[in-house]
Amino acid sequence: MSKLNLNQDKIISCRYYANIIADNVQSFIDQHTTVSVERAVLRLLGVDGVDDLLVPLPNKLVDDVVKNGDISYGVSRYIASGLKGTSLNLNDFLEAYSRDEFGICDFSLVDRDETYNILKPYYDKHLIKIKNNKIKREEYLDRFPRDKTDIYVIVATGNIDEDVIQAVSAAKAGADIIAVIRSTGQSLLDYVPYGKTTEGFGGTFATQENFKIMRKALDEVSEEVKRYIYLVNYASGLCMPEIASMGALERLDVLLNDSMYGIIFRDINMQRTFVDQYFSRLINAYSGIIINTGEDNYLTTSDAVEEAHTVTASQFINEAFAKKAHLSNKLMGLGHAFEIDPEVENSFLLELSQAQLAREIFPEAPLKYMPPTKHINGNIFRAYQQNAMFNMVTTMTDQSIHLLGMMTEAIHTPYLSDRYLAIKNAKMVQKTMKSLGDEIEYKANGIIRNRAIEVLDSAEKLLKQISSDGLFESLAKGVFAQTKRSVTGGKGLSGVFRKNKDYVNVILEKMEESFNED
Amino acid sequence: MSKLNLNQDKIISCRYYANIIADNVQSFIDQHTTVSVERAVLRLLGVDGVDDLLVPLPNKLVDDVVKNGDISYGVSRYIASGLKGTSLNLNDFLEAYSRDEFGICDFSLVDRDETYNILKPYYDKHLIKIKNNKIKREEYLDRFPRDKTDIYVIVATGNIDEDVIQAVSAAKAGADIIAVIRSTGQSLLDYVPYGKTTEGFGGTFATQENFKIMRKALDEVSEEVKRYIYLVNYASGLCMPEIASMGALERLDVLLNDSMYGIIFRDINMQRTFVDQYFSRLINAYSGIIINTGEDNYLTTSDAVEEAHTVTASQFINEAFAKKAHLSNKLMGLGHAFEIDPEVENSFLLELSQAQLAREIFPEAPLKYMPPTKHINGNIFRAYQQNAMFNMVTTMTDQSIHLLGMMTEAIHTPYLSDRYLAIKNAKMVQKTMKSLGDEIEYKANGIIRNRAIEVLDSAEKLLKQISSDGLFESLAKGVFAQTKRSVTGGKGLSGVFRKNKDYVNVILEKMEESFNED
Amino acid sequence: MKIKPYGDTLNDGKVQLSFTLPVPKSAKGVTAAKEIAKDMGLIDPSVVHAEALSDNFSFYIIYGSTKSVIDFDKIRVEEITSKAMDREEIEALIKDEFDRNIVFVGASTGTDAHTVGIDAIMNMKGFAGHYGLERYQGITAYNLGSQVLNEDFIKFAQDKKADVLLISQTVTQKEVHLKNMIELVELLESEGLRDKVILIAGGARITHELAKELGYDAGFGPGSYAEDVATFAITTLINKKRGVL
Amino acid sequence: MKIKPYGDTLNDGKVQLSFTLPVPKSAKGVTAAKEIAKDMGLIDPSVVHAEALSDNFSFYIIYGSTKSVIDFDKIRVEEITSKAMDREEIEALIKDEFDRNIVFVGASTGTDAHTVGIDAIMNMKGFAGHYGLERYQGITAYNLGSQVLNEDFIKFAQDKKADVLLISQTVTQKEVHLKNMIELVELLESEGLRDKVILIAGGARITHELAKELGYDAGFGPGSYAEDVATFAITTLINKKRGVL
Ligand code: B12
Ligand code: B12
Ligand SMILES: Cc1ncc(COP(=O)(O)O)c(C=O)c1O
Ligand SMILES: Cc1ncc(COP(=O)(O)O)c(C=O)c1O
Repeated sequence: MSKLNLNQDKIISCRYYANIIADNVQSFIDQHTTVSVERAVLRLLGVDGVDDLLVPLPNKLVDDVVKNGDISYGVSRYIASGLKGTSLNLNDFLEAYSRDEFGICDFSLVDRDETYNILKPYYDKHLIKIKNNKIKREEYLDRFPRDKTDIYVIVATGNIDEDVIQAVSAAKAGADIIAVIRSTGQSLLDYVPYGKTTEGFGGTFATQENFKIMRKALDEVSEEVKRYIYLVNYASGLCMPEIASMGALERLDVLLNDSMYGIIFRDINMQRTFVDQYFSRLINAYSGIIINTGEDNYLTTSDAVEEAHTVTASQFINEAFAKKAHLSNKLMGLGHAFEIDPEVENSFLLELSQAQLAREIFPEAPLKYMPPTKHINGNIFRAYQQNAMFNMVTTMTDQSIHLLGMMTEAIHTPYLSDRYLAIKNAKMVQKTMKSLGDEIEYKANGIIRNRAIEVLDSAEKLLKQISSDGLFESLAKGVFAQTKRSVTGGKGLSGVFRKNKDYVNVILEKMEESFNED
Repeated sequence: MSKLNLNQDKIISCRYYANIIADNVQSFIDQHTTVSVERAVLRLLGVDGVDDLLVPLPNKLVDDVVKNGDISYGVSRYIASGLKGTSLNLNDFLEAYSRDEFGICDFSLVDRDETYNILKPYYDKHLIKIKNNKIKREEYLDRFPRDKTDIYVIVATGNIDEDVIQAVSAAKAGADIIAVIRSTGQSLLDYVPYGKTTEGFGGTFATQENFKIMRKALDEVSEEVKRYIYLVNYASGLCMPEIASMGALERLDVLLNDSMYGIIFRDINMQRTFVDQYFSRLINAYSGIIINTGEDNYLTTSDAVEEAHTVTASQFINEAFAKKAHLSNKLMGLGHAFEIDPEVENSFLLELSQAQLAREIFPEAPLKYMPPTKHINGNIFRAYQQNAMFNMVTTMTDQSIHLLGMMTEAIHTPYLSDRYLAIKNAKMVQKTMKSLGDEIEYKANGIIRNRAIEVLDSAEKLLKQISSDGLFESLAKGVFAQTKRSVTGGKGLSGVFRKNKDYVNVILEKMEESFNED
Repeated sequence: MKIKPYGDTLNDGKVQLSFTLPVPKSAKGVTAAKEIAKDMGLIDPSVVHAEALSDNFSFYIIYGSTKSVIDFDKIRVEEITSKAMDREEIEALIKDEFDRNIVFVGASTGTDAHTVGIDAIMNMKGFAGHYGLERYQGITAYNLGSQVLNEDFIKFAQDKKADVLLISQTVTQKEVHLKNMIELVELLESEGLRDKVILIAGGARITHELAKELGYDAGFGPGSYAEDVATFAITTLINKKRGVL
Repeated sequence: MKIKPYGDTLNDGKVQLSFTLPVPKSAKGVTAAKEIAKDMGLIDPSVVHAEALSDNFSFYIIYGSTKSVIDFDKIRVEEITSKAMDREEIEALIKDEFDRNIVFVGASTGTDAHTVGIDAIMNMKGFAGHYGLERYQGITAYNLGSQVLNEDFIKFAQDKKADVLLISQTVTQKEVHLKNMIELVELLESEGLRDKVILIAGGARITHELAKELGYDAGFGPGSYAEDVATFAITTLINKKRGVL
C-alpha cells in the first residue's frame, strides 16, 4: 500500500539514531527513581485514600521516606518493613499510619527477598486485577470489532457528572473514544487529587474515582451501541506513573503519554520526566493501554511547514523509548497534526503528505491524528470546513485515532452540539470517501511525494544531530517546539533520586520480568 | 491529462448518435418560426417599449401580424412594409403605431430584397452594437485574464437595486460571475416585462433595463477589483430568443440556454422550444455569449446515481444543437451537478468520476458545475461541509464555471453572508488543494474509472435509442428527468408557425451568413 | 419543567447567533452587534468573530447565555399523534371499511414548480424506500404534477370524486404559499366542497400547526412518507363515516 | 442612523440562531425552540432544522427577524485610535525622545500556558511577517514565557525597571482571566507601582474596553502586532513624560 515510495534505508537510519538517543537516556533512567514512581508502586500495592489533611497516602508515605529515610532504597522496602514491623495487613497498617501512630521509617529495613515475600499478596492481587482488565478489554474487542479509524472526542466540563452525560451522548452519536480532559494546572500538581470531583477549569480532575465513574458509564453505553468505547486520560505531568497505575486499575484504554511533552510544554524537569515516562509506559505496556504521544503540540507552537520534520524525528524518539518500555507497535499511538495555515498554497497536499508519511513509517502504530487548532478562528463555518478537510486526510491516509476538530475550537471547550456536529462531519467523510485512499496514487516527483522525502531527510539529519549532542543537550538547545529547557531547570527535579544498589521496586521488576519471560 | 483512460471510440459514437438526433430536429427547426423568434427580430431592429396598456411593442406587432396578417412570411417583411408604407423612420413609426394610428398589416407586403434594403440601417446598427459589445468584452478579458475556474453566485432579492448591492459585494468578496435569478413564473410569460423592476418572487424580472443597470454596476466593480465580472441571466422559457437579443445588446456574458430545459422543467411545448433555442443560440454565438445548459436539473428530480448517464447523453445532444447554432466549443457551458445522496457509500468517488468524465469528454467547454441542492437540509453546518466537498471536486477536476452552493440552500435564497461564506469556502479549497488534481492518478479498474466507463456506456446506449426513436418521441417517453412531455402538449404551441417559402428573417439570415463567411 | 438552552451544563442558556450589519467592520460594529445581542436577552454576549463582507457590510458570530426560559410542560402542539400504519395494514383497513377505492388527487399548486415532494408521496416508486400511494391497493391516486392552478385542481378533483386532496407547496418566499393555500380553501368553500374532502398540505416549510390554522385537516413537513399521509387520511375518513368527527 | 441586522434587504432584521434543548427531539421540542426564539424577540421565527443529539438532547437551527434596532450613532466604543507607526518610525521616535532603552516585560501569567500570543508580540521572529519587540532598536524586551505567577512577574519587572508590562491571557473559562488580571492590578497598586508603568493586556478574548475596565492602560485582541503595542506604549510614555496624561 505504499504510495510515497520512501527510501527504506532512510527509515532504518532514523531508527538507528533514535535508538542511540534513547539508549543514552535509558541508562540514566535505569539508575534513577522519582517520588511519583514510588507513589505509583504504592498505588499498585493497594495504597489509596487521603489523610485528615486530604494528603493522598502515597504522597504522605513517600514524603515520609524522603524526609526521614532513604528513598534510594525504594519505597517497596519501607512498606514491607512497616508491614513486618507492625504485623498488620496493609489496610490496617494504612489506617494506623494515617492516624500518625508511627512513621514509615520507624522499622528496621528488610532486604530484597523479604520485601518480595511480604508484598507478594499485594502486588499479585493488583497485577492480576490489571491482567483481568486487559482480558476484559480483549473480550469486548472480540465482541465488538473496531473499524480501522476510531473517532475520538473530548469532554471537558469540569464536572464528572456532566462529563458522563456528554460522553454517553457522544458515544451514541458515533464516538469510539472519549477523553476526559484534565483541569488546567493538574499536571503541575505533585499529587493526584482524590475522589469524585465536580469542579475544574477547562477540564475535570483526573482521579481514580472519576475514572471509575466514567468507565462504568462507558461500559453501559458500549453494550447499548454495540461498540466498545475507549476511555482516555492524560498521564503527562508530575504524576505520570501514578496516573498510569490508576488507568491500569480502572481499565482506561488510552493514556496520553509522551516521553518529552511535560518537559517542553509544562516545563517539568527532564530528568524527572524521562524516569517517570519509563515506569508509566511499562505499566501501560503491561495493561495493554495504548499510549498517545504529543508531537501535534509542536505545531501549535512552531510553524507546521517549517517544523514538520521535528514531528517525524520526535515520533522516532518516542518509538524508541516505547520499545524500551516493552510497548508493542500496536500500543504506540504516535501523535501528529493537521496544523498548516490554510493560507499556504497547496497546504492540503502538504498535510496529506505528512499524514501518509507517518502512516508508512509506522504501519502498525495506532497513529493519533490531531485536528487543526491554531489556524481556527471564531468563524465557526470556516472551522467546520477546515475540520472536514482534516477528516478527509484522515480517511485518505487511514489514520487510527482520529481526534475530531470542533467548530468552536477558537471559542470554548466543546458544547454538546459542537461535538455532535463534529462526529457527523467525520462520519460523512468516512462514508462518502471510504475508498478514496485506495483509489488514488500520487504522481512520482510531485509535490506530495517530494515533500515526504524532504521531511524524512530533515528528520534523519535532526536525529543524527541529537544522537551526537545527546537528548538532554538538544532539549536545552530547543530542538522541539522552539522551546529551550535546561537539565536542571523546571519543576519536579527535587523528586528525582539516584537508586541505591540495593534499591527495590517490586512492581517494576515484576513487570519487566513478565516481559522478559514472553 | 487524461485520468480515466476513456475509450475514444465510445465518445465518437456518442457524438455520432447525438448528431443524428439533432439533425432530425434541425430540419423541423429550419421550417418553423415562433412568435418569440419574430419578436426577437424586432428587438434587434430596435423595437422596444410598451404601449399604454403596458404591452411590449414587439408583442403588439407580432400579435397583430398573427391576427391580421400571415406571420409565416416573417415579421421582417411586415415591418419593412410598414416603414415603406408610412415613409417614417422606425422610431416615429413605432410611436404612431402604439397610438394605434394604423395596423402593421395595413401595407402592401414588400419582397425579400426590398425588406433587406429598408431594414439595413436598423439591423446594421444593432448588429454592430453587438459586435462592439463582443469587442469590449474581449478587451476586458485581455486586461483581466481569468483563472481556469470562475466562481459563480446568484442574487435573487426580487429588487434590482438590492441585487446590485449584493452583486457588488459578492464581486468584492471574490465572485467572478453574477447571475440574477429570475422571478418565479417569468419563464411562462409570453412576453418580456419592461423597464426597471423592484418586485419579484424568488428572483428579479429579466428586463432590458434591469440588465443595463446590473451591467453598469458590474463594469464599475470590475475596474475596482481588476477582474471582469460576468453577468448571467436566463434565456429558457417562452421568450428564449428575445432574452438572447436583450443579452446581446446589454453585454451579458452568459445565458442559461438549454435545448430542452423548458420542455422538461417548465412544460413548454417542445416544437416551440426547439425552434426558439436555435435562434437564441445563434444570437449567443454571434454575441460571444457563453450558454449554460441545464442537465444538473435532471438530478434534482431523478436519482443522481441511477440517472447519471442521462446527464452525459443530454450533454452530447446539447452540444450537437449548439454546433448547429454555430456556437464554438469555448461557448458551450454544458451543465452537470454534484447531487448524489451523501448517504451513498463512496458517493464522493462517484461525483469525482462524473465530473472528470465531463471534463475529459468536453475538454474545451466551459463546463458549468452545479452544487448539491437536493440533499441539503436545514442543517447549515452540514450544508457548508457538502459544499466544501463539492468545491473539492471542482478543483480536482478543473471545472470552469463553478456555481457555489449555499449553506442555506434548503431555507431561503441567499443572504449576503451566505454568499460571502460560500465564496470563502470555495477560495479555501482552491488555494489549499490547488494542485491536487495534477498530483493524483486514479487506479486502473478502480471505482472511479469503472464508474466513468459504465456511465459513458449507458449514455451511448441511450443516445442510440433516442436516435432511432427520434427526440420528440423520446421526450414523450420521459427519457430525461423521468418527465414525459407530448409533442403537442405544454405551453406555447400556438406561437409556432410553419415558414412560408417566402419567409424572411433578416437577423437570422445575416447572422448565419456571417458564420458561413468565417 | 422549566428548560433553557444547553451548552455543556444544565441551564447555562448558551446560544449561538449570527447576523450581518449594514455597517463597515469596525470596533463600533462589534459593539453594535453586542448591543443587539444584549437586546435579544443575551447575558454577557461574546462576539467571537467579526468579518467584513464588503465595504459596507460586516458579519458577526456571537455566543452568549439567553435569559429565556420555557415551561416545557405548558407547550401545546398541534401534532398528528396517530402512529403510522404500514402499507399492508392500510390496504387491509381500506378493504374492511370501504367497498370502493379511495381517490387521492395531488398537485404542486399555483406557480410552484417543485414536484419532488408530491412525487415522493404519490409516485409508485416513492421515496427513501417508502412506496408511494400509487402502489397502494384500494387507493386510486392522481398526481397532476406542478404549477396547477387552484381552479383546475378543484375541477379535476370534482370530476374524479376525490376523497382526499393533497397539495404541495415549496416556495414560501413573500408568503406566496399562504396566499395560494388560503385561496384553495376559499374556492372549496364557495363551491360547497370543503366538507366533502380531506384536505392535506405538505412541503418543506409546512407544519401541521400551520395547515390547521389555514383550515386544512393536516400538514406534513420534511421526512413524511406515503404511509403517514395514508394513515391520517384513511382513519379520518373512517371517523367521518362513523360520525366521530 | 438606526440599524438592524441585514439578510438580503435593508432592515429585514434577519438573524440565524442555534441552540440545544435538554429534551428529546419532538414536535414539542420544535415548538419550545420557537417559543424561545420568540422570547428573544424574533418575529415569526422558523425552525429550519431539528436534530436529535442523543436520547435527551435536541439541536435547533432557527432563522427569523429580530425586533432589535440599534442607534448606530449613539454607540460609543473604547478604541485605540492612534494609527500604528511602523518599526522604523517607532525606533526613530524612541531615539528622539529618550536617551535610554525602553524596557518591556511580558508573560502569560497565572496558570495560563499559552505562549504563542505573547511570543507573537515579543519574539524576534514576530508573527505573520511583523517582527516582534525583541528586534526593535531602543527596546529591551524580556519575555518570561508562561505560567508566571503575578508576584514573580512584578518582582522581575521591578528588578529590570520595566517601563511597560505586557500580560497575555488566553484561558477565559470560569472567568479565570479576570481574577488573574485584577489580582495583578491590585498587587501593583499595593506596591505603589501602578502609576510607574504602562500596563497592557492581550489575548484572544481581550478587548480594549475590557482592559480599561479592569484598570489597564490598553487591551489588544486577535490580529494585533508588535507595532500596535509599541506605538501605543511609546506614545503614552511620551505623553506621560510631557505631562499630557
Ligand atoms: C429540486 C429543487 C428545484 C427543482 C425542482 C425540480 C422538481 N421536479 O421538483 C428546480 C431546479 C426546477 C427548482 C426550481 C426553483 N426553485 Co427550487 N429547489 C429545489 C431543492 C433543491 C430541493 C427540493 C426537493 O426536491 N426536496 C426533496 C423533497 C423530497 O422534499 P420536500 O419537497 O420537502 O418533500 C417532502 C416533505 O416536505 C413532504 N411533502 C412535500 N409535499 C407534500 C405534499 C403532501 C400532500 C404531503 C402529505 C407531504 C408533502 O413529503 C416529502 C417527502 O418527505 C430546494 C432546496 C432544498 N434542498 O430543499 C430548492 C428550493 C425549494 N427552490 C427554491 C426556489 C426559490 C426555486 C426557484 C423559484 C428559483 C428560481 N427563481 O429559479 C425555481 C422556480 C420554481 C417554481 N416556479 O416554483 C427555494 C425556495 C425558497 C423558499 N423558501 O421560498 C429553495 C429552498 C432553494 C433556495 N434556497 O433558494 N427547484
Ligand atoms: C495552541 C493552543 C494550545 C497550546 C499552547 C502552546 C503554546 N506554546 O502556547 C497547548 C496545546 C499547550 C494548549 C493547551 C491548553 N489549552 Co489551548 N489552545 C491553543 C489554540 C489552538 C491556539 C492559541 C494560539 O496560539 N493562537 C494564536 C495566537 C497568535 O493568537 P492569540 O493568542 O490570540 O494572540 C494574538 C492576540 O490575541 C494578541 N495577544 C495575545 N497575547 C497578547 C499579549 C499582549 C500584551 C498583547 C499586546 C497582545 C496579545 O496578539 C496575538 C497576535 O495577534 C487555541 C484555540 C484557537 N484556535 O484559538 C486553544 C485554546 C486557547 N486552549 C484552550 C484550553 C482550554 C487549553 C487547555 C486548558 C486544555 C486542557 N485542559 O488541557 C490547555 C492548558 C493550557 C493552560 N494551562 O493554560 C481553550 C481556551 C478556552 C477558553 N476560552 O478558556 C482554547 C480556545 C481551545 C478550546 N476551544 O478549548 N493550547
Ligand atoms: C502528550 C500529551 N499529554 C498531555 C496533554 C495535556 O496535558 P495537560 O493536562 O498538562 O494540559 C497533551 C495535550 O493536550 C498531550 O499532547
Ligand atoms: C437551463 C436553465 N434555464 C433556466 C433555469 C431557470 O428557469 P426559470 O427561470 O424558468 O426558473 C434553469 C434552472 O435553474 C436552468 O438550468
